[in-house]
Amino acid sequence: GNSQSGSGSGSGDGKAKVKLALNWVPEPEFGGFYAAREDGSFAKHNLDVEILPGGAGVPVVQMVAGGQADFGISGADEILTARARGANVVGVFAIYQRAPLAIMARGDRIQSMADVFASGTVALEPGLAYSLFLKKKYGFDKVKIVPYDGGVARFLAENDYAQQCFVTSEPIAVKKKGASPKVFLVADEGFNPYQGVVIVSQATWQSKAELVKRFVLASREGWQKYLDDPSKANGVMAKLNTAMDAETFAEAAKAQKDLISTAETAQKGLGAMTKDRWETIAKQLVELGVVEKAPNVDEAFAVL
Amino acid sequence: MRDAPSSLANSLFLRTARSAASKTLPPFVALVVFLLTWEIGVRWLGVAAYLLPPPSAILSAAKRDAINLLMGAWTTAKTALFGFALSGVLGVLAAVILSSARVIERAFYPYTVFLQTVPIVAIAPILAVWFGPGFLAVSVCAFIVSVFPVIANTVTGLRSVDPALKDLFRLYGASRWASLVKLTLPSALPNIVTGLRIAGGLSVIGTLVGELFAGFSEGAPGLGIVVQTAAKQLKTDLLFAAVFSATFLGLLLFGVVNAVGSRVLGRWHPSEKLDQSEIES
Amino acid sequence: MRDAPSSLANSLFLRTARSAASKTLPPFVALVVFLLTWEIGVRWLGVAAYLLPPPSAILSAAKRDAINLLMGAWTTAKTALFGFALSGVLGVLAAVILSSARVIERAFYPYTVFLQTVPIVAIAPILAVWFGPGFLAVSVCAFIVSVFPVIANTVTGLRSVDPALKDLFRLYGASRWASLVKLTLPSALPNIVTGLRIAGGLSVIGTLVGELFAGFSEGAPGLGIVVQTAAKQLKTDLLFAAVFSATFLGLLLFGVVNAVGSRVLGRWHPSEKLDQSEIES
Amino acid sequence: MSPRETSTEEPAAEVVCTGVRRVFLGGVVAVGGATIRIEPGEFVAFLGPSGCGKSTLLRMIAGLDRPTSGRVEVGETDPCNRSVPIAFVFQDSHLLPWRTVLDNAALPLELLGVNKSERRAIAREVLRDVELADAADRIPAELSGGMKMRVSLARALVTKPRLLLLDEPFAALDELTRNRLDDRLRTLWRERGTTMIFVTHSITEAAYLAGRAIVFSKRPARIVSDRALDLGTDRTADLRGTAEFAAAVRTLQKDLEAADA
Amino acid sequence: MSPRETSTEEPAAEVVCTGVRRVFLGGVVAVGGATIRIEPGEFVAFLGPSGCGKSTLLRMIAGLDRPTSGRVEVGETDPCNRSVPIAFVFQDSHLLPWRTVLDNAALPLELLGVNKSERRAIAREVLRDVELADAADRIPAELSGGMKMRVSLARALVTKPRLLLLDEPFAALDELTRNRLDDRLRTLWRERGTTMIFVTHSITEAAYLAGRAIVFSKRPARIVSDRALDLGTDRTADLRGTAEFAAAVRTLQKDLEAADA
Ligand SMILES: Nc1ncnc2c1ncn2[C@@H]1O[C@H](COP(=O)(O)OP(=O)(O)OP(=O)(O)O)[C@@H](O)[C@H]1O
Ligand SMILES: Nc1ncnc2c1ncn2[C@@H]1O[C@H](COP(=O)(O)OP(=O)(O)OP(=O)(O)O)[C@@H](O)[C@H]1O
Ligand SMILES: [Mg+2]
Ligand SMILES: [Mg+2]
Repeated sequence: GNSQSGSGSGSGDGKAKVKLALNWVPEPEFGGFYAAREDGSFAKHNLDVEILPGGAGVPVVQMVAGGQADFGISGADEILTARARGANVVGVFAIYQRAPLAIMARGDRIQSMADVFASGTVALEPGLAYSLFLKKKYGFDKVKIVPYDGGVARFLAENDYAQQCFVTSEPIAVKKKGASPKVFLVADEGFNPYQGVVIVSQATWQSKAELVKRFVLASREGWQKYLDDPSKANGVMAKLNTAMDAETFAEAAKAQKDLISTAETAQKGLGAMTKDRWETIAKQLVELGVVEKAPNVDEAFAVL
Repeated sequence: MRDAPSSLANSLFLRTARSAASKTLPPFVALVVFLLTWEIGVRWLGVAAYLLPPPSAILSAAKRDAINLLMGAWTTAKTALFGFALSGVLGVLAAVILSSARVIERAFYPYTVFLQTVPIVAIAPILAVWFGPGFLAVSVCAFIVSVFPVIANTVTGLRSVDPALKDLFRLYGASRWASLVKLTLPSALPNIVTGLRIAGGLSVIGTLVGELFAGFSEGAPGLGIVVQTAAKQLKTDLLFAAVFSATFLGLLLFGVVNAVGSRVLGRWHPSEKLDQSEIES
Repeated sequence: MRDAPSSLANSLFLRTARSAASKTLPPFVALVVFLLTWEIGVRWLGVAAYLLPPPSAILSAAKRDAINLLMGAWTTAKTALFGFALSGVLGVLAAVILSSARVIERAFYPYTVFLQTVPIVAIAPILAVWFGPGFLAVSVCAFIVSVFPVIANTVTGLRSVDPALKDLFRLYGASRWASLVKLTLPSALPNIVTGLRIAGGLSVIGTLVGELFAGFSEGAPGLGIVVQTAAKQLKTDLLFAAVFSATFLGLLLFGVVNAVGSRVLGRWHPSEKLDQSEIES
Repeated sequence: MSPRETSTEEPAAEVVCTGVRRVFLGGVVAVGGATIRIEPGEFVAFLGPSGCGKSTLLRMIAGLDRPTSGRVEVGETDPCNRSVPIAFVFQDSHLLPWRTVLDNAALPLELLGVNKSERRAIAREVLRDVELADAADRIPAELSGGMKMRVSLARALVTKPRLLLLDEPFAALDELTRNRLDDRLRTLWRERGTTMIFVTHSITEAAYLAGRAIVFSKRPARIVSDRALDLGTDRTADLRGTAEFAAAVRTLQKDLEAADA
Repeated sequence: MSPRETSTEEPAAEVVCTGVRRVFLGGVVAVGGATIRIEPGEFVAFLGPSGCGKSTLLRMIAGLDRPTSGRVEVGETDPCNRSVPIAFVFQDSHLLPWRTVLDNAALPLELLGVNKSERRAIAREVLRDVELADAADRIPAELSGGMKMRVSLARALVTKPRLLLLDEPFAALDELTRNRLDDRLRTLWRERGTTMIFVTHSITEAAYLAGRAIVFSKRPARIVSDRALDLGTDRTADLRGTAEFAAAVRTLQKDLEAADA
């Protein structure tokens, strides 16, 4: 029984009630969806979207594949991995054209990503594809690798300490404490999976393509609005996420703008994806040993 | 002469007040001393506030974010309480079944350890898919984290029944049910209470962790989410305010278990007996 | 006639064998039945392998990654064992101090709940900075997670001492130390053993969690890192293989506590008494 | 003694021990082959040195322990089946510490399913008989040693068993109370005709109460003597002054001295 | 009885109770104003109905409980200070369940810091005196009721206290063993001159052992009679047959009947 979440079922006023599962709490990285909800884009497309924010560990892919949510947010690498394991989800809209994944470090010594792995301690979440990529590229033999603990306290407390980050999040937090981190995007190193990808289950995609299409259109409008003026959606999200202040919201929204809106999206619209990029990722995942053989990327994403 | 009753009432009042004071004063004094030491220690040693903020900073963060903390605490409390109740009921039940025959105990008791060692990350997807994300799934996390101490303590209690009393019940042909209700469970009560004392704290931490893995909430994010977001934003003061809110929930459960425990155990069990000195004075 | 001694030896051997079988057979049979049910159930209900893989898949993942699992288990075992030992020693010590005076108990016992409700994420940075990441910091996590049950159970045990025996020791002018060593601690042993039984599993999960916050992920990563990696890469079969390795560690500790417990409690405590039927046969 | 009023009188039970031996783990032989036949309605006293095995034998008769070899039958069935109702006053009082005296005494009735008010009324009456009416609402921890034993006695008397086993029930009582309870017990036996086995260390008590006295040897318990005590059915305080009584006491004394040797 | 050999003999203690009352929570008056003076080296028997407050009084004399009003002094100090060594045979045996009989008996010596081999040797000897030499290695759960009480007695006898309190120590023993232990106790008292207070329900035992008998009334305990028993210092089994003994027993009997009324 996988579709009991009422995907697309009509609500009182004829709108389809759907659930969008986030993989983190309300932050600018989801700003477009809140904008779509607040400014009526979802309503315009006859959607009644319930946004479900979650903790860092929520199993979004499994929930979408299992039908507990109609839409979810994930990354291209995770989507391909999930498909390789039999969790058939499809990416339909990519917020980040360039991955906001980065390494931040402190100290004069460090001028490049290579310097990060020359000595000291680096905090990386175990199992992440990009950490495998960095390992392959730079080798981890000169540094101590510790698990990313979800915070930034140690970054400030310890010298010669680098850690993974989202360019829109941790660097801003430590800057507020007076530190000046050096931030290196993983995308610049050659690993650049789409991030903030809206996913649906294969079943939903096949049976309710129309609904999915409406969702994508609404999201695109919402994101455009958010890029134009994030303040209103930020205000809404700030109420839901009290750990972050208004200033941080604004800075984060600014910091991510270039990663979302690129020359390509100017052409094809926000959220666009290309088969080339997906194939590159698939190849890289095989090289990194995350998956045994490259999944068929044609089924993994859909351009609307 | 006419003052006698009122002076009696007075002394009774004084006594009650003194007894209440003797119960609430020590933890209060301890708390104050502890917080002062912390405040001074942190300032003196120059511990960075983003590692360990002084209590004053935590307090002002708590004031600043009072509403969110309260709402978060409410979300977490509901969930933890339900998980705790599940642990209490199912834990005692499981222990009773385990103790019903040596073979069953031998066969299954060891595997209950699994409940204690399984990381939530491993089962969160199953829970989220089976129970739907949110309240129920998180409660089940709290249950899984907190049930083993109830089982282990109840099993010890059920096993420790005075063999002579067992003989007595056997002699009078008591049914299994009667023996359980009238002998074994009452004998095991002190142990069950201890199990619940432990389960109280564990159900709170189980909820905090569960919220990160199986909790979705639009309205009021639980304390677990507050802790995680505060860590990410380096709001260590808020983080500790949330941690202490969680501890406060744990303390509430602890207090409730203690109160119910000493009511039920009453005067008969030595673990609840007052000191000689307290009787005398 | 000449056969008598050998037949005696034989029957003794049979007896020992039968008793050993009666101890190991039930859990073994339970395990086999459980795994079979799981395997069949998962296939029948069509549960997705990325949610809950069948035991056969877990087994083959375990074989595939045997070396990683073994090394991870070794890292985790060392750390958990040290944390467990800390819990055992410091927990009993804390309980003894708490029970030494009613005022101390009232003042501090409630706050030990903090140890149980504090999320590792809150204190991991402090631990990592103070102790340096790795063995010691993770052990301290395991300790923090597992110490409260030891304290709570020991306190119950220390409180439950037969008042008549306390009188006896008072009468003969026993020192506090002598009363503690010769009366209170032995009386509390069944409770302490139960506390350690719970602490065993908790120290394992505490290590798994601690490794994610204050451990190393290269070199010989512990099972916590393996679990996290597997979860991130949706290698659910490997994830469960690691979880079961952790459970196995928990079971080992549980078994050791049980064995030591029944040795120490020996024949005197009813919780360790054999069934009538077992004596007879 | 005013025990529970039931409509149908159950007949007293017969007790047959055949070559009963009990060897404890570690090789302690507590009972070394006892063969006894106790007719329905007999009142038998067991006498013997401390630690000789009397309690162990009683436990086997009650079906709380099994002989290592030999057989015990009560009312022609294995006592472990609990098909014959038995009451037992243990050597120690064994009360439920969390229950009041009243509810401790009422326990056997509760286990038989008698409703609360009825069982309490009966228990209250029996407590009056053992002179504990004013302690009904206390808990065991607030009782003296002798009071606890009397609660335990009351508990055994609330039901109408077919066999009543008493293991030194009056050892902790003063002589006057003890004599009164002796008389009550004797009256009860005459009214009900229950089979009774009574362990005591008091030779005079044994002679006063029982119709038959069995003296056991030092461990392992073997029967040294088994005598009928023909002192009549009506026994009153005066009996203690008679020559027959003194003679009976003297004989038992001799037997005990033989047992102790 | 061969208790611990010490070089310096400690003098026996005097016991003075002045208007001692003990009211338990809930208003139960257990002891209702007792004034007693016991000289050093006296052997006093306490008699009284079950539940009258004897054990409570003994506990106060041992310093294990405090009078609600009035004062208790042992050797001119408050017994709660433990400045005067006292030994106590409780009404129940109260053994440490995890220790062997030998180590239970040796406990008081252990608490005094006597080394292992010495204290075990002494305990073994005392166990022989209470006829338990062969049970030295068992644990309490494997003993009969009477055996447990004898272990408890042995435990009280391993030290040389200045005051020895015995709360019905022989109630669970057969008459022969009881008589033998009576004699031993009497011998011990004569050798050591320890002050002894002995609670018993057996009037003959009280008369046989004690130099003075105090009879208490029903609860709350009040002194009904306080008599010296002038039956000589050398008391042997023959004494039991004499007319003086019978007279003493009869007097005490009367006192008890008065107490019970
Ligand atoms: N569980 C046991 N294990 C080993 N030996 C035991 C056990 N129970 C009793 N015994 C031994 O069996 C013997 C008989 O014990 P029992 O209690 O029947 O004696 P008793 O005649 O009732 O003595 P008393 O008059 O002192 O109550 C004793 O020597 C005792 O030590
Ligand atoms: N903790 C207590 N709380 C309330 N009442 C108590 C408590 N302990 C004893 N009593 C009461 O005090 C009275 C005297 O008890 P005590 O044990 O001193 O009697 P005793 O003379 O030793 O009787 P016995 O001969 O039966 O041993 C009894 O009525 C008893 O119920
Ligand atoms: Mg006996
Ligand atoms: Mg008494």
